[in-house]
Amino acid sequence: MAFDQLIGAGAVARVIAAWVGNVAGGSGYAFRRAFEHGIPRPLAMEDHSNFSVGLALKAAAMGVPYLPTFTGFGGDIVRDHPRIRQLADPFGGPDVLAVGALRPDVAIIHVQRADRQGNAHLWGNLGLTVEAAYAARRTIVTCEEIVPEEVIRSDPNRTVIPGFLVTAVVEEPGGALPSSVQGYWRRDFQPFLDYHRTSRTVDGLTAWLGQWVLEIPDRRTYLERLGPQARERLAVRDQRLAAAANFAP
Amino acid sequence: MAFDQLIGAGAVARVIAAWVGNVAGGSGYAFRRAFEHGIPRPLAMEDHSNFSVGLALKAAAMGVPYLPTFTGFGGDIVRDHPRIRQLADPFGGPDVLAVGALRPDVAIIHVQRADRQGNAHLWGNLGLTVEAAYAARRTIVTCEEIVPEEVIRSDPNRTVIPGFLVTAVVEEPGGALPSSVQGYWRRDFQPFLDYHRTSRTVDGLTAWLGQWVLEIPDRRTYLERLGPQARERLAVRDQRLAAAANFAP
Amino acid sequence: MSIATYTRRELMVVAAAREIRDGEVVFVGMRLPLLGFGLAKATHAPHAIGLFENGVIRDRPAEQFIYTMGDPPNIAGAIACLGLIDVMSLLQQGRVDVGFIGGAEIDPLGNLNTTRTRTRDGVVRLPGSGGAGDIASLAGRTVLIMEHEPRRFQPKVAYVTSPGHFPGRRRGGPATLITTLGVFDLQGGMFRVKTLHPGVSLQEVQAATGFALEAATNLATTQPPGDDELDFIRHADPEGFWTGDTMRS
Amino acid sequence: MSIATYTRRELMVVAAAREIRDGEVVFVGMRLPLLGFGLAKATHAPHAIGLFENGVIRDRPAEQFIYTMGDPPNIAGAIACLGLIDVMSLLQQGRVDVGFIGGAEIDPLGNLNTTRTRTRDGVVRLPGSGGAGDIASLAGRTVLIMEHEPRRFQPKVAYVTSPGHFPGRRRGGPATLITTLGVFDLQGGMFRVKTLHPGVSLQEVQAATGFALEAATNLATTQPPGDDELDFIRHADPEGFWTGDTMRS
Repeated sequence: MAFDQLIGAGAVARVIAAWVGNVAGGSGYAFRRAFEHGIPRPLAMEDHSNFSVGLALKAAAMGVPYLPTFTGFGGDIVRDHPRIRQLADPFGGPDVLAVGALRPDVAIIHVQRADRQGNAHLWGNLGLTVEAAYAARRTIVTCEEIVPEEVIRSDPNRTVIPGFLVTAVVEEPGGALPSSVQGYWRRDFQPFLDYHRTSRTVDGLTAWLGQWVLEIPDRRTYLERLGPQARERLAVRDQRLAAAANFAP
Repeated sequence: MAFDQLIGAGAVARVIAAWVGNVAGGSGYAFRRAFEHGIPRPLAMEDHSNFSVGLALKAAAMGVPYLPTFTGFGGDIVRDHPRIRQLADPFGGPDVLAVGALRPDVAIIHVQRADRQGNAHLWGNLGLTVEAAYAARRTIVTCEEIVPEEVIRSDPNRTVIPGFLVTAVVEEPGGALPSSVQGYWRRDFQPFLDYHRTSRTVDGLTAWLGQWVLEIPDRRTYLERLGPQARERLAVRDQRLAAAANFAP
Repeated sequence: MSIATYTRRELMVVAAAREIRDGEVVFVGMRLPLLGFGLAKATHAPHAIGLFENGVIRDRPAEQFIYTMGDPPNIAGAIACLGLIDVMSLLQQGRVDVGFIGGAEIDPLGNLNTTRTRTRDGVVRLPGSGGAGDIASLAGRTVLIMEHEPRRFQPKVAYVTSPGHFPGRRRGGPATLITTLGVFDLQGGMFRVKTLHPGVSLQEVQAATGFALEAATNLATTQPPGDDELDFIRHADPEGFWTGDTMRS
Repeated sequence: MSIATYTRRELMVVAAAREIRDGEVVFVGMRLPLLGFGLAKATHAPHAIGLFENGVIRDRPAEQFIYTMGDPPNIAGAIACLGLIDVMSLLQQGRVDVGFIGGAEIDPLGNLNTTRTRTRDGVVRLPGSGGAGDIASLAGRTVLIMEHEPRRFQPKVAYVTSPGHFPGRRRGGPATLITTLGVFDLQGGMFRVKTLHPGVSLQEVQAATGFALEAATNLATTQPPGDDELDFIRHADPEGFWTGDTMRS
């Protein structure tokens, strides 16, 4: 949905992605308008599968020009793809596809907690978060809580990115809403449905961007606008704590 | 040290490794005798750096014939190496080295806890443990504790290998001794020094293998032979618990 | 039991569940396959393991309804929560027996299009591959799920997002297609009606298919859901979000 | 302060510490570089970050003495505990400023051998690269640490385990060599005496070096350890395990 909103706002010239849509319903209408009709501006598209875009980020994270894979043979994604080449296997096996490195200018990742140096603990859904954080030229960590450094150091296996790779740390509770954050926030599904319905037309999208982006000076206002009971409805109150892990030496 | 002991026992025909020695002192004497003089049997050696052997395992874990790297250029390890080839970068950058996949027949990994299905939690030192577990045809998990499945499921990000990749699970507390296990056992350094001294000669090694391997029917006997205070001296009693992580949905 | 007592999508869930054998490793999608996986686990395949492309591995369905595979209830209680590259690597290694994918268009070779197509009004952009192209490329076999409409069944799809059968395929390929009208056998490049859903005629299916169909002379009827199966589905999707009679996408 | 008040290895630790600039990312080895890293952190480089090839990232020294980088005290209180591939990937990305490596033999180009050599008695097998070859290949610059003995300083090493300067090198290479006799500048392929340890003459160094040395006319003396520096070292290595006068390997 975030892709679609940025596209609809005219902020995007080129998309490199495996999927652009809305988890509520499939189609991203702003994406379609841009791709099909150049509204509000023409859009260049580099299509991927989840694995190939993941490997492109992973290649950058590993510091190599490409990673080999078997995904994509027989399909149109890899045909004439600017970032994918068919290569012979130097060990005599079948050909592989080389997916070229993708180095984002900026990655923004939201985590549960980080210290002031940017050492960040993340748990729950990972997807390609870690690869993106390592691949990017600059990585910005937003977090539910800035915690004392001893909290991070109590569980170094939970650290997904060391602070020396992090450009900035932002404490922004609820910063991933309406998406979920394990142990902190439930997904707020209604905004996904609302956006999907509203963004069907340019006028609807413009109104939506006004109401939910341009008129929102900060996250607190966003939470207020979600409704008086938003925090109560969405904040996780239960506790299901990870089993103890002892790091004593 | 384990490499050296297996070699000294005549159990090894070929070593694929980046380093064979003893953390106490450097040289592995049995390794030297086998390599230099074919005692007790000739030894084929495939030399690696830590990264290249790691990439070989990672390639197998990822299901690809090789992974590209820049490590090794200008050195002798990669010269005429059976598993490493120099390749052109299909995207026009400098050449890379392709490290071919290495698929162990068996990997044995020791973890803190696993459930009966082999879903395993590991924390502390990782090294190449996870890559080996994914790369191998068969993976055996030994653990300090078999725990109820709810313990593993309380922290799915701590699971380093899912049980469906695991051939067998063995509950064997202290199974990594004399090496350490975070939160459970300290390193017992004396056996490393003793082995290093004793293994200097074939006779010394033979005596050592008798005393510490052939006459040891089980782990309990091993712990007893370490000395009456071994458990007290080596078992971790302190608690430095990982900060709480809430997985409540 | 009459056809009025269950929806076509409920029947499709049941048909999907039947494609999973006990003990199999299943690449699960959202929507109908997710329900099918849960149903299979609850009935004939209690030992099946489910992988999600975001990195989640589960051996039991989520305790609450989920909109996306990253939603907190899909992580809580999982066996493992790894990254996208990790589970895609397992897929690429050949560790996944069966994967489910959907499409907007299909052709006789089982090629699926979810990227872009062309109508009288011009180009229509669809969301893209997501993980579908990877599952189609790398799973041991795939089960396809489609709305059965004439415009979706094309002699040749406009874009091959998820490759079907093609010369030189190394592994897998479409095994079964489940539609709103019937179940089809796609093994080895065939496209043959296997069963028709209750109340559906072969003529009706042929009319909804943009290419000639093969069919056995004595066509069986798709076995309708039993009461236990319906109970399970309605418990898992209490509001009919995915299985109601109105399609959401 | 007279030379009798500190050991040569203590002096080498101090020289190693001085090679670390504040804020740098350092690939730390065991033994003397580990102590040097701790000393640098405690004095002029409080913001240095230390990476260990097993995956550990620390911004402060371990609280207890460690024999190996995987020992529990090196994990407790770490910023992050990742895998070997993760930290090697950071190294390959170019995120590491300086790395420390040792060797059994060195030549004028800074090539190090820790794999195998030849004496009058035949082949001598050494432990191998470990991570040294990777650090030599990929770090922004390397600092080498050696015993200064004639048999170790060869016109050409028998085997290049850790590549020094060579035509076509893309990054890094040996910057400084610290020996038991002095400090040497190896930048850009030179091999020039920089400072002599107190009480050591140029003649003595040349006699211990199997090839011709370059030296400035007015050679400075290596700055001896200060009291604070010695205090730090003796606190970190109380039994002189690494810094005592008897070499352990």
